[in-house]
Amino acid sequence: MFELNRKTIILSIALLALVLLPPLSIALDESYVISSMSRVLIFAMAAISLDLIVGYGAMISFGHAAFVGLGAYTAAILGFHFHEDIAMFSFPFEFSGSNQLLISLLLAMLVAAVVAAITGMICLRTHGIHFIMITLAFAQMLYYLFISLDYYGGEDGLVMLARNELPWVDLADDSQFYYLCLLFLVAYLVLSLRLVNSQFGRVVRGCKINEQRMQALGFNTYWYRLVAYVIAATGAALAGALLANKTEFVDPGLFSWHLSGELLVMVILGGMGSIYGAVIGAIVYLLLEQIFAAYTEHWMFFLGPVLILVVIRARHGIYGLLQKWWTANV
Amino acid sequence: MSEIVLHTDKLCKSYAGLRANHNLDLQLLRGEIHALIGPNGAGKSTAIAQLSGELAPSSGRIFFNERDMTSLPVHKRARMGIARSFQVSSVFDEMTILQNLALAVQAHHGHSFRFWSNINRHRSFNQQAHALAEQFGLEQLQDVLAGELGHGEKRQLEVAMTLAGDPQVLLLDEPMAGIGPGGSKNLTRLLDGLRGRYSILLVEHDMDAVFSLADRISVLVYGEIIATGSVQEIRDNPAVQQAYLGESEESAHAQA
Amino acid sequence: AVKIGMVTTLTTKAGYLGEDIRDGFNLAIEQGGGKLGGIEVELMVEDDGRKPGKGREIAERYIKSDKVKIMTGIVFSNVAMAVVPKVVKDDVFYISPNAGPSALAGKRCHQNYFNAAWQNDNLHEVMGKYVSDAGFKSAYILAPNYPAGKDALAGFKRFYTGNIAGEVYTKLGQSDYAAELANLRAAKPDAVFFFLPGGMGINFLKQYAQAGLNDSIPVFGPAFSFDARLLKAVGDAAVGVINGSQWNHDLDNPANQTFVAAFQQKYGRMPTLYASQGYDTANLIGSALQATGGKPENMTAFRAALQKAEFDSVRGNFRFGNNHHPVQDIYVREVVKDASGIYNKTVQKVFTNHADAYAAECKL
Amino acid sequence: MLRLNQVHAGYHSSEVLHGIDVELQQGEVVTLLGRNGMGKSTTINCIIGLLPIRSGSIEFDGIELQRLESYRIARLGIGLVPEQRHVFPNLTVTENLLVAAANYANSDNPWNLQRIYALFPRLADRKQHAGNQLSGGEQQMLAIARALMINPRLLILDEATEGLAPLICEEIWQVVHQLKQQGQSILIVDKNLHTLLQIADRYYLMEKGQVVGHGPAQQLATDQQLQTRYLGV
Amino acid sequence: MLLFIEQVLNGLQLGFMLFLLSAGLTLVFGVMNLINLAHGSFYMVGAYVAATVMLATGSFTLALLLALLSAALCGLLVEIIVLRHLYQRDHLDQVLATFGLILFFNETTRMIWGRQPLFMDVPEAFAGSVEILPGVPYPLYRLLIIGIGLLVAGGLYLLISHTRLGMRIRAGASNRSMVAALGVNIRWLYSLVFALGALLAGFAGVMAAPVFAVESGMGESILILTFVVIVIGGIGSVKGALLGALLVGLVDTLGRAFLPDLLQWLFATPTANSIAASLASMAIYLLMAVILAFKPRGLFPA
Ligand SMILES: Nc1ncnc2c1ncn2[C@@H]1O[C@H](COP(=O)(O)OP(=O)(O)OP(=O)(O)O)[C@@H](O)[C@H]1O
Ligand SMILES: Nc1ncnc2c1ncn2[C@@H]1O[C@H](COP(=O)(O)OP(=O)(O)OP(=O)(O)O)[C@@H](O)[C@H]1O
Ligand SMILES: [Mg+2]
Ligand SMILES: [Mg+2]
Repeated sequence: MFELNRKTIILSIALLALVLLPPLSIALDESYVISSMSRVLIFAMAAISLDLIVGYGAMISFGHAAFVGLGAYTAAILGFHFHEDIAMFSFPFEFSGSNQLLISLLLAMLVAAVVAAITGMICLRTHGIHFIMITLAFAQMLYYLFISLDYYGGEDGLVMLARNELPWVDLADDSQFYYLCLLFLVAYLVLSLRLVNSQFGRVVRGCKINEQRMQALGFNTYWYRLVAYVIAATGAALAGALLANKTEFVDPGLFSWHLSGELLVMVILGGMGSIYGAVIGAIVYLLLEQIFAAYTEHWMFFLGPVLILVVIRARHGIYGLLQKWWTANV
Repeated sequence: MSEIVLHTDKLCKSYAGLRANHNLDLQLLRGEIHALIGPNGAGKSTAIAQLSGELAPSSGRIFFNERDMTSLPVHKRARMGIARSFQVSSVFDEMTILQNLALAVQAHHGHSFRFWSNINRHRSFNQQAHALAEQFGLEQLQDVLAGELGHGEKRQLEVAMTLAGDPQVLLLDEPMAGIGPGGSKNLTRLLDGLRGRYSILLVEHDMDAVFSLADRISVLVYGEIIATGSVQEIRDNPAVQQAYLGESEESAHAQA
Repeated sequence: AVKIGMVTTLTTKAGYLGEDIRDGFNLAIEQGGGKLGGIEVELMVEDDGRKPGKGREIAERYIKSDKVKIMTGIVFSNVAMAVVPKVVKDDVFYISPNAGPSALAGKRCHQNYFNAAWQNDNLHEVMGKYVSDAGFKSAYILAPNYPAGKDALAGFKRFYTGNIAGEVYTKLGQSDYAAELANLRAAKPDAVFFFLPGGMGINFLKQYAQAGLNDSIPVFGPAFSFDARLLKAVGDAAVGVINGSQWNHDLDNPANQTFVAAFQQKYGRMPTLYASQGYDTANLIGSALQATGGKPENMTAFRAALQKAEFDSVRGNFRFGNNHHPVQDIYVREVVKDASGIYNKTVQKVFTNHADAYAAECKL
Repeated sequence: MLRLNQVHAGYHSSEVLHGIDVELQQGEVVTLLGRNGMGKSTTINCIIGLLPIRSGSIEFDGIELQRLESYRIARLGIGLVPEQRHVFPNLTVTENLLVAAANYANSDNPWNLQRIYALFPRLADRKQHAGNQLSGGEQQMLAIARALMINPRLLILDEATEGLAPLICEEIWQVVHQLKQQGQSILIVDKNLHTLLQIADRYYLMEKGQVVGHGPAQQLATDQQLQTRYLGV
Repeated sequence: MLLFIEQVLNGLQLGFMLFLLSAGLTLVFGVMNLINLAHGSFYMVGAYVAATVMLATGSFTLALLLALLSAALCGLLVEIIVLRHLYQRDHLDQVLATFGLILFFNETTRMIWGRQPLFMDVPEAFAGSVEILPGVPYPLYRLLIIGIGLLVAGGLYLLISHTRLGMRIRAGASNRSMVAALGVNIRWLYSLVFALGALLAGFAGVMAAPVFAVESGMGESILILTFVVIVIGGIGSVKGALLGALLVGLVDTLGRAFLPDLLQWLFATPTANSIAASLASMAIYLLMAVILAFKPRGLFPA
């Protein structure tokens, strides 16, 4: 019980710090921190969604950014049609976009789910490194597709004229937007924790450890893995749609393997298969990058070795270290 | 006359020129313990893999309760009541024994697309899992990770997991392998207790166990069944002795 | 000191572009003894890694935390598209030392946005004009398959009157051009025009030469693949290529002579056009600072001062059009090689007081 | 030849061996006995250097093993047939045999492919098959053959007859017997108590990571009480 | 028709280039089962060192030698300092560590050589072209690459499949401790093999330097392509890597060469050009997806 307490205390402190961040940074006249932390929170969500399949399902996706991109583009395209008042389609009914956040988010998740279901059906036939590569392949295809989509800006990207709208909330206000992201992150975190500890979660974990045995026990592993894959994709799309609102801009770089790689790095750095780890990984990675970059333009020269050191020293990422620490000191 | 639960019709499997199973006609009766023995590489595991659905036969068909299930996938067969154990322990190393067993129980309780409630607190799964652990004398270890078990303990867990779904047919691939002499005796007793409740196809090289358990024995050599019969018939069959049993144990020791 | 925020690309393969912009800018500051237009300035530089999102992040920090009123530095159009509209909306001046996407020159021009380099199409237009004037009847044109590439070929075609023997869009980041070269050879054009920035251009030119094509079909391109630093990497393969630029180190005006000499002395290398643009941008800002006594907060005055562009541009003739984009002379240069190495020699002035094609769409 | 002195070892945070003393003389066949999970395989892993020991010492011909890497230990002439076989799945049978072949015992009549294939004709049939295409028993034969191919001075067999058909088991026992007669030192763990006690010179009984008894094998063979108490038979 | 033959040839040639790049990766990733994202960095090191030495001395032989040496040395150091600790770990830990290495190497080259690309010329002896088809001169240097690609393929095949060293590498990939327990100094062996892999990458870098731009980060885009090659071909097989490389080379080249013309039958020219270009960019990924959908373990799984 004491262990649990220690953990709870740390988590509460972390949450409190996140809640207090906007007033503090305004007081310290560093208000840009709010906005850049919103980005961190959004990436943390994306990282959690990746951890759901990488850490629990052994589906190492090297194309997860594609779903972030799809979510972001969905929001941006909806906004684009709304502001330019051009119909997206006119059959069976006319629809010319939307700037309602909830609609954007829902549609973003839907789009990602559909794409994930279709590509997933193919990807999940493969395992291990082949899965890594085939997810990469689909993401690259989307990348090149969006690069040549002149109508939506191609490689130049697409500007969102304004953030989406949500009743009672002013998303244009950075603090309010930040709290919205925080809310989403916490909700998503709780949801994910429930998910991995649910019946479904255990099945997915079983598939990771020994798929053959799972089948012999009577599980249709293919479907469970596919559903997990789709769920993860919707999480990424959610993050993507928020990200589009955050930056008010989307570009095909969101689909690139660099971003997929970075998401993976966040998950591994934080500690795979722990959900919290993904959040920690995202925060640490993005902050390290920012901090080093602020001191030297050769920031990669320092960030690289730090990452290496963490891998060698910490077996289960930063969360693993923390866990060791809060169980060791009992 | 007891009915046939599982039978195969001219089942064949070949790997690039190698005939692992050839025209296998195997019948498993309800409630019997049917031992499948034969030299190494005779095709016993191959037969089990085909029955459980992991391997697609090159030709031939498989019937379960008179229903052709040759093309059903593994998980469907498992849910119909065909459970198997693996020759090489194949458990969930990163889960505790209890979780291993609970997962096996879960497999047979409808679908698992339940995303919300905490599985570790699932009473009925845990109870059934615990009962299984007890049955196999693993209750003391139930919170140990399966990966940290000794070899023999893993073998016990392996067999325990097959019982979880209350199957009709057990396909056991060398359950005794790696279990010490004392343990083998226990497991033999345990399997004996299952007689009548399940139909068991037992692949085993431990002849003490086979002879004391089997109702019937089939002998597989080079992919073909050369004899099927009662324990005594098989023991006395010269072809079986020559291909598999060898000289009696006593003479072997004398030679040594 | 007046703070100036520079968001630029220092990492990735294109890192040298940002480096030169920054170095050119710094040179101007240094020449003023830490001052631009007599006003003390503080230049903050950060790397955007060529990522729009990151560029935006940095810009936001400059604005909110450092209270910057003047920003500059962006190399790439896609980063500019993400950053500029937001920045100018927040009442901050953005003066582009490089990227000049068409949207920002036309429909979405803004009173706080100035471009001190060119509109993206300019250097392609000049080649279109030159290639037709020189009497090449058919041209084979290539660019990567992305908006800037399409704009480039559109820009070329806007002024090219001959026949297009082939129009090819290549993969972004492509390294092998054997297939394109074979098709090109088969099409038998009189001239080849290409826009392949960065490493793509190096690969193309090297392979073009290795395929033995540069003896038979002359190559033309915008300055981007022929700056002093790239020429070193391309080597002999570039010799003889005609390319369009608004600046060259041998332009004959005093400001340019000082700049080229000082740059070489300070950094030990030949300046590129990016460096010249960074330098001009700095001096442009200096002129406005001087006019307003170092008060960019005084936006109307500062804007008016910028618009006047009262500084000695290394390009010589320089003024802004209604859309805050340069109206300037554009030249063609030839890559030559002699004892001192490989460099560009100005051949002729093709456009005088050339404005961009989008100015009319701008409501300023 | 081999001496384990107060060896403590374990995995992660748990200690599995609590001070093991085992001795084996040149030319002896010694067996470790005990129920499942008592630490027999763990002891073997310590000897071959796959598991670092926490205290105590292991000597082989006067050389301390505990600080050596496994490959050095193997090169001193210890050949291992590991529990669960561990044949190389991606190598063919022949390659599995050749991959580490050597003659550490400087034998005049070293094991070679020919002799191995004569011993296990089943393997000869499968020469070109990859390790993971073999049946369980075939893999077991391969694991034994592979250990013989390094011509060890001390051969360690951990459950070497697991999964083998009676006929083959018999052959293996004959081989062990032959080896014994040629003066090969052998450390052996097996569940075939009966046969084991006939071949072995001495036994060690293990219980919960400790040695609870040892002596001449013949003695245990007749001591039904001890067998029941520690082995459950 | 002549053009078609020429394009097929171009495709094969690109394939050989890709194979040369993939060769080291086949060894390290396919056979040793180590995911090394920094493989491209050794390629970059090879190219940079070669270009520098060539510029300074003008001798291609010296450039080649020093480049190979430094690539191998880098590989050895990386193995000893970083990767040695990670063989037993999850593949993903290797991904993170080698990602860190990429950052480090890219920035280090930038710090040493500056940001602008370097120049390297085709060595004198291979500068010209030969007419392989009537009216189609073909650069001699590209023929050289084909030749070397074949040599490396052959050598690697022999090494992996027909030497004891090869067996040990493969054995080590599946079960390291068992190989050690049989008396093989697997640690040292792997250091050497890794260095060999790095050397091959460096070799590819040297060969590529006169054809491609030598710039910081040049290894990354290539790296993805080589992974594609190996995965399509089937991991762990030299034959697979070679065929995968040729297939990718052909599909990529033919796609770029003929898609625009084909699509003109269907669409107006500008649309066709644009669609063709995006399809051609995606071609190899489409190829990979299709192959893996039907053969989930690649064409020639080892
Ligand atoms: N994937 C495969 N490819 C080629 N041959 C195979 C493959 N799997 C099994 N075999 C061969 O098929 C034959 C039958 O194998 P199987 O595993 O069924 O034997 P078994 O009777 O279970 O033997 P054991 O008692 O030793 O476990 C063996 O000779 C084996 O080498
Ligand atoms: N990898 C491991 N990690 C953690 N604990 C382990 C590991 N392997 C074995 N153990 C523990 O060490 C104890 C001794 O195991 P060991 O394998 O040495 O037993 P054994 O006597 O060889 O039994 P068996 O007859 O089953 O092979 C077991 O109780 C097991 O729980
Ligand atoms: Mg078997
Ligand atoms: Mg054991």
